[in-house]
Amino acid sequence: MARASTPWLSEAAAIFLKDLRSELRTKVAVNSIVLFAVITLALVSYTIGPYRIPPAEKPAILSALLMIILFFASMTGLSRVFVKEEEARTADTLRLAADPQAVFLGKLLLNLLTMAGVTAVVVPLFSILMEFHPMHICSFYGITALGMLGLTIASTLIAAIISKAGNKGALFPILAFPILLPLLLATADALSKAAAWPDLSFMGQALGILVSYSGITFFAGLILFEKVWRA
Amino acid sequence: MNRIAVEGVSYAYGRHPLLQDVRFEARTGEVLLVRGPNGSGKSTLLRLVAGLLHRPSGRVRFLEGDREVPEGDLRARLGMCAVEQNLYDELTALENLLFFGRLRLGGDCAGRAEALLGRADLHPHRHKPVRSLSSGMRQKLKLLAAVVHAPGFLLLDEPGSNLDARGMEFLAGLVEEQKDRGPVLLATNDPREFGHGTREYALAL
Amino acid sequence: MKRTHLFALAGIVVFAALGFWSFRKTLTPYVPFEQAMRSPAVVQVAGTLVENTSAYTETDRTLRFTLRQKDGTAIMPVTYNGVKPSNFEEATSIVAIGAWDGTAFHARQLLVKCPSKYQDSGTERTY
Amino acid sequence: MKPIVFLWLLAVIVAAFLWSPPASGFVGESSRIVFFHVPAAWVASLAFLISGYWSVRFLRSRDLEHDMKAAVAVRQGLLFTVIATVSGSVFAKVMWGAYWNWDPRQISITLLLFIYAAYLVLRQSVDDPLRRAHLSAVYAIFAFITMPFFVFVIPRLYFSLHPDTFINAGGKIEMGGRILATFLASLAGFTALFALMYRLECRLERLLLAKGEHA
Repeated sequence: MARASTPWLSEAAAIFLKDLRSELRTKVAVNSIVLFAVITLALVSYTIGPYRIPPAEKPAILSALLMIILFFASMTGLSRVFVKEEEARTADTLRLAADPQAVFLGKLLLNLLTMAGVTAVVVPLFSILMEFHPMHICSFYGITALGMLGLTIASTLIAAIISKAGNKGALFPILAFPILLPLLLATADALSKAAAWPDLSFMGQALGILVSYSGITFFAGLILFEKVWRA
Repeated sequence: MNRIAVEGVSYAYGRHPLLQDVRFEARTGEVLLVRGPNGSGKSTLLRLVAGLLHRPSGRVRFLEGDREVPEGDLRARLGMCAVEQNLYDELTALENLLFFGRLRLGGDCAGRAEALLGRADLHPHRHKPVRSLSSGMRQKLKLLAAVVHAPGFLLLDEPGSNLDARGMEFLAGLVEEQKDRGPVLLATNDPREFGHGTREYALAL
Repeated sequence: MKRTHLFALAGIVVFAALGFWSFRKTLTPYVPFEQAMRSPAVVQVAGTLVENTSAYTETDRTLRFTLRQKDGTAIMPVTYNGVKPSNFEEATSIVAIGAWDGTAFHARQLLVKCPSKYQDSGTERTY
Repeated sequence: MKPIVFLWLLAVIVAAFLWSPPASGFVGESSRIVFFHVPAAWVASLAFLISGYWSVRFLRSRDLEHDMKAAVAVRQGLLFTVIATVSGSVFAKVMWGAYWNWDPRQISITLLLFIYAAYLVLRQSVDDPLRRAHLSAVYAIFAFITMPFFVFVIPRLYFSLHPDTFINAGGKIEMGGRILATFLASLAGFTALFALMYRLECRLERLLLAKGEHA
């Protein structure tokens, strides 16, 4: 049965489906992220609430709060794709069988799906509880989606790194924070503009920044992941 | 004719040298028994051969005839079963086999997987999650996962652990069949497995 | 493997170009006056003082002046409650953070940048 | 080599405080900070560039010596970053009335502190030297790749009171006479000091590496 290695897109799909099946049976990652986000959101609602913030400040402050909530919530679950493999000692089995790039892509796809689910729950809930009514709804959700895309790509590579180190839980946000900071700032800024700006003139630049962050981190991750996976 | 050529591989944990200048060659039809006391580096040697550990010196070549298997193709040619390499607990026995088969072959291997499950007396349990299988069943399933793609090279680290008499028979059949396909490296200290060996490589502490 | 690397490097270059292209424009946090006057949100504007427009009333401690956008295309009235910055008239640039309230830009914070150069100050040493 | 560098730096200190005049537009003598603050920031950037270089080299060679060189550069870069941060915030207190006012440059330097502090924490969390070297090299490179975003994003979000860098937007050097001479001498002195310290610590680490201790 000697044959060349499989096309890695179909391999990535196999890994994605395998992880999706595990995740659907346990739902650990998505539950922990959603619950963490909802808890922080509840805390924000109790302590600040929708009416303490003067209307003029609302777009900027609420956009920043939303990014902070999503950042910390994602840090509770996105590392699971790799940490679980190391802890269950399945990582070596997978390493021997799969192409590293396909592993990265498959795990990334699962994390993207997880974060899409989390965003779909958390952002509307945030808007309702904090009385946050963005002026340009479509742009607002589009920017959120792009921001989460970049966050997930960069976090997935960091997750691979921390899965091989000790003290994983604390290490994840420590390593991810400086990498994600420019993205989080740019997203929060674009969100606040989508919330209150009179026109959409800012969108071109916001899209450019977010798309190029995602693109660069994706391709860099594709190259660098192999070094981590085999480390 | 497949060959595994280990050429001058050394390894050290920090300052403590574990393996020094290991050299051997194993070819189709051979089962090379790697023996040595606990801590002599049997598992480490197999991990070095498989490329799971970075080799600081020396090299390992996998040859099909005179052609060396490129590193990227190795995962379709090599199978390995070791104590610290687990299957996915929450997936069923069959799902595990299909997953690893698909990764390594790129296609569907349902027929072969079902047949293998039958040979290992695991067919009735194929839809149970691995978590719920006994340790012996799990060991047999790991062996199946290592050969689901009919590899040209096979590495076995303590393959008989947790196996009963019937399980050992199954293992013997597997090794017998595999050695016609390519060389087998078998690391063990279990006398029940010594019979498989056609040659021996002894590691000293 | 080498091919994937080349492919990925090409991807990085393409997206870096995209990023650079979208950053080419404004490298400032400041909002054009025209936009500030249409949005109720807190924004930052920057400009220079239009000469002889600043007036300070001691009673309600309010500073009123007109700000001219850096490119000179727009002016906007600004009000500020608080102590008038000491070097206000010599400022090379004034930054105001606040929001448009319908009639004037109400600044919560004023930042005044004065000229500074690493030139020998010679006789005019200031202490 | 060592005595020359020390004498040179001594001369720079004397020149910075006694020979060079204060610059206009600054409160009191505060402009003299430029002789120490800017070279420290320059050396920090240089050190991080060096660590990036050795990280890439390591991933190609897997030579632990290259990893060691990257780690030493980060540790020393962090030291000079702290010097630049502290001297900068003293200047901020004198000029703007607060030690910390979230100037874009202050924000940028905190990012460097965060990245390289995280880098060192990562190194402490991995026992196996080869694995540690791989993980930290990948992290350093990944951080390096995302840094330009920060450089571009920050000035769009915050306003700056920071004096123009001495080569301003127009591309001409806005520094004159004795100030420029002292400044350049200090830049050279700091760079030489860093080269000395870097080589010394690399020698120490090489000895530890040979003894089989930590890298």
